Amino acid sequence: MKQASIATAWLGGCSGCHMSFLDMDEWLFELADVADIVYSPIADVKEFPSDVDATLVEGAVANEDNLELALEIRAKSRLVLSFGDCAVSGNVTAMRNPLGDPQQILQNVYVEAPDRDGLIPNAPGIVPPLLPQVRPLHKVIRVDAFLPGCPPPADRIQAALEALLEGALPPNRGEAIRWG
Amino acid sequence: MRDTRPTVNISFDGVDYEGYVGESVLECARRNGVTIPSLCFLEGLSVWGGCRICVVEVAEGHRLRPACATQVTPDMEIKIETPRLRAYRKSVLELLFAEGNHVCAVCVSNGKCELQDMAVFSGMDHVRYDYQAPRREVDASHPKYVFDPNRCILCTRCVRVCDEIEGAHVWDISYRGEHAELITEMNRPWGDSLSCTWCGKCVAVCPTGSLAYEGRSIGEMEHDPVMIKRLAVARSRGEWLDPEGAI
Amino acid sequence: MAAPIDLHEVMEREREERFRTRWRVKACSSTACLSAGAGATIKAMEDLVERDDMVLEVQVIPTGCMGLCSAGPLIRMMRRGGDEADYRNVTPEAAVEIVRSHVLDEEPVPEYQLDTSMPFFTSQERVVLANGGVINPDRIESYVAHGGYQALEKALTTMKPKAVVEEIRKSGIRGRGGAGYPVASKWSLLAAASGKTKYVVANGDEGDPGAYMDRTIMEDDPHRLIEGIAIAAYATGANQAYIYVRAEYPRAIERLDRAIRVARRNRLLGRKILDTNFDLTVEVRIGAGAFVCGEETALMASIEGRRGTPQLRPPYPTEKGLWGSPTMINNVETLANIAPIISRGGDWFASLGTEKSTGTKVFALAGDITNTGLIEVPMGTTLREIVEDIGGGIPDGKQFKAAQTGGPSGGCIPSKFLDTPVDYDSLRELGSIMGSGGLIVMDEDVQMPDVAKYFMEFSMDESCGKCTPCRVGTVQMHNLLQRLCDGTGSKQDLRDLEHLCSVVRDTSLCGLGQAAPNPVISTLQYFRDEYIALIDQQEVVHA
Amino acid sequence: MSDTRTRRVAGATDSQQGDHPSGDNRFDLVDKHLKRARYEQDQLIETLHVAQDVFGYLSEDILIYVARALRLPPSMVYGVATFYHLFTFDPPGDHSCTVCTGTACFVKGADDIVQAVSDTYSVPAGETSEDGSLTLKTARCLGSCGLAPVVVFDGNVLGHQDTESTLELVAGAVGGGG
Repeated sequence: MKQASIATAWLGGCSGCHMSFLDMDEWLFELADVADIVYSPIADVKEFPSDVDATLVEGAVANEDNLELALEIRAKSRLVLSFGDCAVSGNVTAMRNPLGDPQQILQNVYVEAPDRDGLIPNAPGIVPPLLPQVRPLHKVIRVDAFLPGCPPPADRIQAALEALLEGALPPNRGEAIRWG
Repeated sequence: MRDTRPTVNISFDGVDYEGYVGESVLECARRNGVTIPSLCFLEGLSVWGGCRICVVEVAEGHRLRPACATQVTPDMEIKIETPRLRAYRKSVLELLFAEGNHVCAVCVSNGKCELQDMAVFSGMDHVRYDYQAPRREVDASHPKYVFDPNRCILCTRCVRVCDEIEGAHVWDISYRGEHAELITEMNRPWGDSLSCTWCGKCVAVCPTGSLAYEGRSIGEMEHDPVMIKRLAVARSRGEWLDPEGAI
Repeated sequence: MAAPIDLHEVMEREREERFRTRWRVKACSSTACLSAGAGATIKAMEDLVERDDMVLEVQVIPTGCMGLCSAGPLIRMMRRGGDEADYRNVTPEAAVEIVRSHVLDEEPVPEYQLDTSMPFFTSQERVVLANGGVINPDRIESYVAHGGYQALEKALTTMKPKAVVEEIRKSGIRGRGGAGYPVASKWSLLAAASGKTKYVVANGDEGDPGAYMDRTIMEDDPHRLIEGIAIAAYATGANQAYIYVRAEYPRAIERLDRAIRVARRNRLLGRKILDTNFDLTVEVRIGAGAFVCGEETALMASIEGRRGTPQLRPPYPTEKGLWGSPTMINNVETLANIAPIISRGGDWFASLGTEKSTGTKVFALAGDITNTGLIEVPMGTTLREIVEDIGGGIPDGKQFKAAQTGGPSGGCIPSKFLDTPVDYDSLRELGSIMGSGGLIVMDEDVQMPDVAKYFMEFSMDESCGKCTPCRVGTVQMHNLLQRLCDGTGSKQDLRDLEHLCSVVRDTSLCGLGQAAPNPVISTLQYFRDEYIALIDQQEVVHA
Repeated sequence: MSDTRTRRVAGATDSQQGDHPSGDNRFDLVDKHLKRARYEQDQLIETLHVAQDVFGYLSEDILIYVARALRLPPSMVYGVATFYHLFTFDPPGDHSCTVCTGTACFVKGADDIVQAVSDTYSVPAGETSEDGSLTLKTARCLGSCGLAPVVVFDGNVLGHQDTESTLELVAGAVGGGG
């Protein structure tokens, strides 16, 4: 039987959700027995592969790279999960939204703040431009299931993956969807 | 204390219960251990009826009514857990989350928040609507308390408790519709308020992290809304040390 | 205490005055005609009469609305005991020419003459607006001369309060302001309510954009409203009344204030009205720009000087209203119908209109239609008669697309329902409402999603913010409509919009929120293809 | 609207200084109303109307004055004043242009008029231009639907307006714009 293929991706977030993913500890070995992690920030894969069964996406869509990767993930994954509060709601990443124009924010942070060198980082092709507003993943691509939490605790991630491996959607009732 | 009020027969989701004449559907449900979720309602304060979380279906005509403001009547058939009501409750909650800037992860009330609990109860795993991301300034001018309007859901518990129980009327709502916002006095910093008595009742009753003690960090704020009920029982029945009867 | 007015003597005197001159010129001085320059026109005629020494020949009488606002300024030349000729677009120069021609040469001036045999005039049935173009709103005598205050006299001197309510019940009249609740039921509730203090409130917070019948009544026939209030108060045992008027209507406020003073002086208000034991005080209260104050409980909050947020019902105002006392709120147009019902009988009124919607209804015709203005027709008149006959059809050879009734709480009715009789129940079946009577006609160029967005913006701006679904739901629905209208909306947006329509309709606290989705629901029902055509065919919007 | 303006201007010139304890005799007119209203708390909205007629807008000082006179909590007065759209908290411009955006006017293109004036004089609807020369407002139906679209300029109601005629009107009083 073909192994299930699972990917995890990291957009605009702190990587805390991936830390929590690693907190699944020895269960990760069990996971490796039944599924291949075909793409992940913790695996050194450059290209997002085709025909992924399920992708867990951490982080909000904050810049052009995030957007591009989100679209690619959607095109190449059977199921997409918003993994953690940033993907689900924008969360901390989206706290810049009330402040408006990102250029103005960069100006305030890099130029006007006294302890900076007065330069906005600018490296075309390396530092991706910010989007006008940070958006939750489901406002950019279709999302099949949501796993809130900041981060979602390891046992909830495990429960979600177990469900996915059995061909079901993760539980979305009760404490399984507690935010924060 | 035995209740001698006349009773009526009612049902919640098909199960029969006894209600008292003059009692609201919400009170009756609580007394009988039936859960009707609610947010703006708080025992001991006047009924506001604005959050619309507690709407229930009353058999005749399937009109929705706020449980907090509807009195039980004989043979009333009340539905709480219908697919329609579940969907509506979730939508109303999503609207509240979309309206403010609710970031549980960095909130003083994380893990101890009525709004967050309501999301869990209602099965709200994401918000369909656009986040409005309003720009609202935190008021940290008070020496003892902090007001963060980003987390305010306009339940007006603070307005009511300050006016009705403390008698200071420091708080009110300004503007209207999407621009409605809590204010203290002439929309000046709370710390400048001459009428605030520092009694902390507004902080005690806040269902979210909007009103909190100064200096609390993430997840450290615990509110005490039941204080108002205790106070009401103490004042009306002279029972100061009977938390069991009060709660 | 001065003696009360002798209605019959005043009538006599007025009749003599009417026959004093050979010619009378009635000049519409309603707000619409004034905006079109009626002030200068009237001044020119008065100057002419003065200058050419025609004082014994001609009197110029400013009157209330004559109806055809789009053709203002309007005047009517009336010859003693006979002919009348109506004129439209009367500039000051034209007025001079018309008056001279009639008085000196006994010749009309065909160039400006208005064809009063057109359906706009012949198909109307004027009850509420009967005095429009007839009386001088500033003179109580003028109102009395046309039968004014006789219904009050009849009620106070020959009828028990119960009999008055009974007459209203017989008339079958339903509230003209919104949902069409039977008026007599409200009256009975207040009459039955116990309490020393009871209030009657006239709701003149006409907020539906596109409706201005209440303003016209208040400005052009203030005594008719006062008479209606007095009869209502007598029938229900109230001794204090308020007229709540939008601050946007300064002229109505001024006229009502003056009319109340004059009525009091003539013992038609105040203590021992017309020497009976009935006392009534009437006060004007002014709004300050809040559509939601048309809602009964919000209106009461506003009269009490508070934020105009609706309160939970029950208790209903007739149990616990202003300052906790029983209160009844009737719309201005409703109250303007009361005097004729008492004078001519409930049966007469019930013979007008349809079985379940009796009497007449005033509509403000506006939009893409030839004749715009105020019209009054029997309930049950078809939309087609209103639009094509009375309204004169759509200008510029364009096609009728929809009629919007009920303002932001109503809906859009497409052409296939043009033959629907306009009454409370038929409109409701079509997903619209009668509302206060705004009727906006839209031609083929109007995009219905734009119309829905326009009304949603209105409801969003006017939401009081008390309840979540209205406060936030209207913003979200507006967002979604904005995206759809911009052509960047998705199928999911349309689904979310439809779901929100149900949520906001079913869970909002008051009528404003509950009705806010109506323009969306009705345009989706009849013009869904226009929404579909706007959808970005991708499933999800891209940033 | 026009008499409101004249009254305000007249009041402002001849009674700026005087015997009123506040040093501004315009408060006398507010006091007169308050007395007539017997300081009843339900007269709050009427009192705010009078104060706005007299002063042209409601400053914080005026709101505090009214709150004291009617013995009402300041937050309540502020809450009521901000609830109603007709109350304004900034001094109005020298000229005012109100475009009716009621349904009939909307159907006849009132939005374009608002946009044009707003663009030409860089003043968002509901605000006053930076030089204080023009206040641009929108109104929810002035009840002159037969004349749609309707514009009220400095108190004069003008029917059947379009973008061009309105801009001309404003330019005549305020100047070229831009």
